Amino acid sequence: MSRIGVFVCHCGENIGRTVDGARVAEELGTLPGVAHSVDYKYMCSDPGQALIKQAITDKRLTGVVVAACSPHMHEKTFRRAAAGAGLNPFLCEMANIREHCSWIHEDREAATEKAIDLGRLIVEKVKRNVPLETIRIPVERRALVIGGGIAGIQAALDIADGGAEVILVEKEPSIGGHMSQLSETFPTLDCSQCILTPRMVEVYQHPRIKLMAYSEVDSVEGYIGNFRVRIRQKARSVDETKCNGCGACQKACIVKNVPSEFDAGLGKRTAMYVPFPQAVPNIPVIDRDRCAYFKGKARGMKKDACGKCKEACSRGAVDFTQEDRFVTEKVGAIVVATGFDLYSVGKEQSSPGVKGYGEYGYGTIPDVIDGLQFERLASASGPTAGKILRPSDGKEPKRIVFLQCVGSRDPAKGIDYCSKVCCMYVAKHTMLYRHKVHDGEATVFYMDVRAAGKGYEEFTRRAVEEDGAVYVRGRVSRIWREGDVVKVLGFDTLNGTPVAIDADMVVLATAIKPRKGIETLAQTLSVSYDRYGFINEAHPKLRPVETNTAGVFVAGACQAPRDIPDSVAMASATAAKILGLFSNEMLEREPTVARVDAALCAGCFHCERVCPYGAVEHKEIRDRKGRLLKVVADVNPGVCQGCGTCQATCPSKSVELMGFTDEQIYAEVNALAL
Amino acid sequence: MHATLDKESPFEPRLTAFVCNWCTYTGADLAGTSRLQMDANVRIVRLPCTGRIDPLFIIKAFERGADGVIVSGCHPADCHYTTGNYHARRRFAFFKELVEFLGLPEGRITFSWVSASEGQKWREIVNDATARVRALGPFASYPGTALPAFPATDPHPNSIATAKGAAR
Amino acid sequence: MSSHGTNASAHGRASLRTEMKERTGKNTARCYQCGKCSAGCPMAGETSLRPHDVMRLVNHDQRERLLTSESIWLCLTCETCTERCPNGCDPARTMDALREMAVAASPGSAPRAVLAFHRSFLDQIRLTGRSFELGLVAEYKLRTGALLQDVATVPGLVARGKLGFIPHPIEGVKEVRRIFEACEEATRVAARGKEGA
Amino acid sequence: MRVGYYPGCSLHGTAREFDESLRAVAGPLGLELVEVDDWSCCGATSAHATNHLLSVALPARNLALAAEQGHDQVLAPCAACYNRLASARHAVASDAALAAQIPDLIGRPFPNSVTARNVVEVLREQLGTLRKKTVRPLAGLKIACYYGCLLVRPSEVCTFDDPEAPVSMEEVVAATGATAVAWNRRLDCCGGGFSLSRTGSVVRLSREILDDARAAGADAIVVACPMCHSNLDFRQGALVRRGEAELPVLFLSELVGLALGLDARTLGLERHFVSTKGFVERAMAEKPAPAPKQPPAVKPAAAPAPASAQKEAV
Repeated sequence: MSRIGVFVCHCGENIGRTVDGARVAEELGTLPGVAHSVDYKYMCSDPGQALIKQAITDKRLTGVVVAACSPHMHEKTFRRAAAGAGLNPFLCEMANIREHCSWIHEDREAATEKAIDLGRLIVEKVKRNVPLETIRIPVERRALVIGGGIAGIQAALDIADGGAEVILVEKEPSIGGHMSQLSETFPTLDCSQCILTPRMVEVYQHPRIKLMAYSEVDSVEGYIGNFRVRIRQKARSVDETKCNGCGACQKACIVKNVPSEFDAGLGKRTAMYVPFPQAVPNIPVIDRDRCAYFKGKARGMKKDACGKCKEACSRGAVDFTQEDRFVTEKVGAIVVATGFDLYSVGKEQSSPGVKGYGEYGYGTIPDVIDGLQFERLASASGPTAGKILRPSDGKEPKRIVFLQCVGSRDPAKGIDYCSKVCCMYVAKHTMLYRHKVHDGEATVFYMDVRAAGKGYEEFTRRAVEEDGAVYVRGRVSRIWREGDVVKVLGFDTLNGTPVAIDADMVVLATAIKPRKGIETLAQTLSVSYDRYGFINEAHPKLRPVETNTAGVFVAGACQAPRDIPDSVAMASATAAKILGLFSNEMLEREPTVARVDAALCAGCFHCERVCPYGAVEHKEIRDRKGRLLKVVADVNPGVCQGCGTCQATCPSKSVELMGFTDEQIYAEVNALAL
Repeated sequence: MHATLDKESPFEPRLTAFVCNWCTYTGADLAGTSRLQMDANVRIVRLPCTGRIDPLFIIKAFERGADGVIVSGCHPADCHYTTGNYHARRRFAFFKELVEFLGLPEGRITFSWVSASEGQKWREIVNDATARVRALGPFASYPGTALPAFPATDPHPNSIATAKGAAR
Repeated sequence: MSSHGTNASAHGRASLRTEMKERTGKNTARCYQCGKCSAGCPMAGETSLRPHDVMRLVNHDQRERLLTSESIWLCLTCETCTERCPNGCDPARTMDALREMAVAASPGSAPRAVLAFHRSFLDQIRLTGRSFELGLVAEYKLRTGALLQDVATVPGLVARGKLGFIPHPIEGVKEVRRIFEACEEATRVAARGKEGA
Repeated sequence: MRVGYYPGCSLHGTAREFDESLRAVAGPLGLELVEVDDWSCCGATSAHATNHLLSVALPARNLALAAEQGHDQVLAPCAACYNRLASARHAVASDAALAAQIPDLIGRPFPNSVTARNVVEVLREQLGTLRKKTVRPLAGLKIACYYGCLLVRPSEVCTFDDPEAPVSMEEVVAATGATAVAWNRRLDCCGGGFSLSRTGSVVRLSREILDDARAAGADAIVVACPMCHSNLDFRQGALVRRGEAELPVLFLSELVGLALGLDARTLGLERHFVSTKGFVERAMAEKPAPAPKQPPAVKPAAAPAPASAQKEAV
């Protein structure tokens, strides 16, 4: 016979105002199997918890029901209290009579009735609870960081400096990400490469960081503390162990007209290339889609179309026969830091539901460029060596119009959100422009200036007050080309006049989007993402760098538009989380996992098909002579996350979710009737 | 606004809600935290995921005196367990046919998706479902009822209701 | 339960924003005053209220100012504003509705020339089922008194066979008249319903 | 192909040549135009500007007639009529209450089964035939394709082409052998319905359009809307500055007719206010019919295109 203790909390006035706690305790006390039932002003207080512990000992309770707030609030508190008195913590449960009752009803009678019902449901459930043991799993103290931009670099360095090993996977030939493309950074105007390059080198030289550039995550199995990650190392066509980065192959390459990704299409590179001089690792790669040798082979040519790079290499590092390789690594935690792509105003879009700007000529006017292209023009390492020259004719533009919120905050184009960094970098662009072209006019079309960071507001004001940028509040309706001027038709909403500007160049602050293909990676990692593809954090306020999959963390602009300080802060936060995780030898998990009754299991494996985690394994049942009797399902408790889908699917009812068994739920449903 | 006890109609329906722990339960918590007043007719049964819901739970709830049932979980593609609610959805598609076969009017069962941030939506679902079932009247007196008993699926003959001898 | 708690004007009538939503199905509150509509408006240089001003005044419940404004009558209904609105606010349709409301509230509110044109045009349809350009020009000129405007070109039109002198009423002209009556009546009933609300 | 035909009031009056030329090219292009019997006015801008119900009901009557007469699509050459018919269809399809109201208002059942088509999309569908039947390729002639407002906006109603970067009219022009120039004001409003009531605005807007077409080196503007035509052609005499050449304004069907070898009179080209004579002569002269590949006998008289001719790609 059960001996349940019921503890009804008033939560001061929070519950007490609308629910008659004394009556709830009295009514629940009359239920069969309830040995003790009391009410108290604050159950979660020390005296309240002492009350529970005392009763467990004195009344030899076999279960505890606390009728109070949401279990999401205090279940852990009360389970700890129960454990403190020697009761298995999983024999303690809560009835939610605050969030689900007192706070949402005014009628005292109805609310009290409901509180009694809710308490009764849980009493009936707890009668059928069984003691459970916390699951303990070992931790692999190595981390995988996906993405080698500033967020990934920071996360890798912080984790490695904390003593754990890191594998840093970057899909491009070099780490550095978008930050390496920037000229100067706001709000200090310090040179981006000057502060980034040392960090890149540090990654390369760190004894605990294994850098895998030009690689991609192929598949992920396992669970927190125990992931198995398959990584594809794309064929560089260059043997990394032999190459010393001398650059002779690049000089020899005959294909010289490939638009440079690093220069945002404004410069050219060779087919055998290092993306930029400071690349890490400083090892070239052959772009096989552009390489004359590989194009010749693809066309079926018997003779080698080219081989200049191979001839030029004194160390014999060029290897046309190299193929993609796969390596599998065991890690205990994963950081997703894949960064962003820029929205394109063009007609073709990489994500469904997003449209381009027909009214801006779908981006076909050569002197209409985006913010990243302007960064390359302003960068000393860029295609114009830092001179602001427009793409169409190489002339110095005397009037540049900057447009904020292109794509961003434009639901009609399919992007509702604010891209966060544009207000700041447009202000920076106007300053850089005015510093380089003293007689140049910088006009900015904006809707709001959002400069809510340390020193940010001062920075944007400086663009106006000291560098003479003219800010016009309004969106631009149309852009077109007339002769060699770019016509911009806008409206000044603050003085109520149409504004038509003959510009020499237009810079669009286009929206920040998650990386193309992020959805596939998210699915591989079982993490959720929003309708744009940004990775969802586990809680928008309290768990900002965790995801809904334990052991997978998120940093930087793949979670939402982020600037450099934000990305770095997030990255360090993931490192702190991961180092915290790695400080345990074993991980503890709630035992809400499924268990299979091998005797009942018919081996249909419906459960295996519906399990989102691949937690169902096959187990052979043999007789004493070792003859195979049958193959049944078996749940790996380390992998199971406890959703219970297997149980609802099982035709023979042979799998049960601990803590939510059929017996327990039917008991709750049965308790509905008076 | 929504009187808990409607003076004109003495009938107050009883509704059971099967909700997932991560989205709808938390959304209902949010409704509480936001002090959104709503009808007091719903009793929530917390489950880890809508994927855990066996259609027989719903049948059982009706058998045990519920006049209406709400099933609610995470939005599609937003499931805490990645795909649990997807399986639930497929199961419910089948279940709807069963419901029709049994002669339950569709208005007595509400399927919905409520995220952890949709306290307001939870309030609307509770109030709408309650109003609908209130208009339909008590389930026991519903003429179309053709529910068979499910003794075989009841693992707990010693439930409290039986103990009190109040089983229908 | 009052769904208009915050949307009702001081005088108890539904707010302009709410009424606009009923008439056009669009939520004018989505307007964030970016001015893209006004930037592309071909008439922005000639009107005192530009499309974005109109949207703002709708959201601020400035009924009188809008319905007595000449600006709403200077809309060409070219739909450029609506096409480029980032928020799907539909300024063009909003202005359609405002004109309709202005006529209902006070038929004299429209600029004489514009309303005279619309009236003359619709009278032609009512009369013959189709618009008949010479009759239109004549009636319009009588209404506005601008007798000499364009007169120089009329002989040109006749010479090119572009203006027929004889109106050609269609068979279903009575049907068309019934449509006018039915629509006008339905619009009146709807307007009364709103007044009473 | 059998197509319901809704000429609209203008095509019986100021835009007679649009009607004449369209009927003339229909046959060669394999189109059978069947006029909707007893059609009435669509209400145009005036109904639209003053009474929403009326602006739906008047087009609805015509769509209902077309349905009763066995049509599933109606060609409305006038861009305004097309826009009103398509808008009515869209309004009814997206508003159940309105859909329920319409049969009472028009006194007929309204199945909303008839699609409104404009002349550009219908001609574009016949591109193959047009290329085959072109006996007088218009090579060397530079055309500014003018869409105006009503063909492409609002885009939820006018779905046949991109609202900001349409190409259909240019495709039809290319099939005639002429060259469509890139220019900037092809989507701007000409002033439309304010022709009588606010002439000053119309003059300003139409002049901007004419200037831009001229700057792009166009020999003629091609339109598909009687209102645009009237503003650009009928008013052009008042718009040209001293010493400025007049720019012929043709309906798209007239240009197609020239390429098909039809004579100017049949196409109504003599009804224009801006003389089309020079343009027609060049169209006739330049292309000896059987050898379209031969270089033009006469060099185009137009000045070399200024830099602005290479504007945004279309």
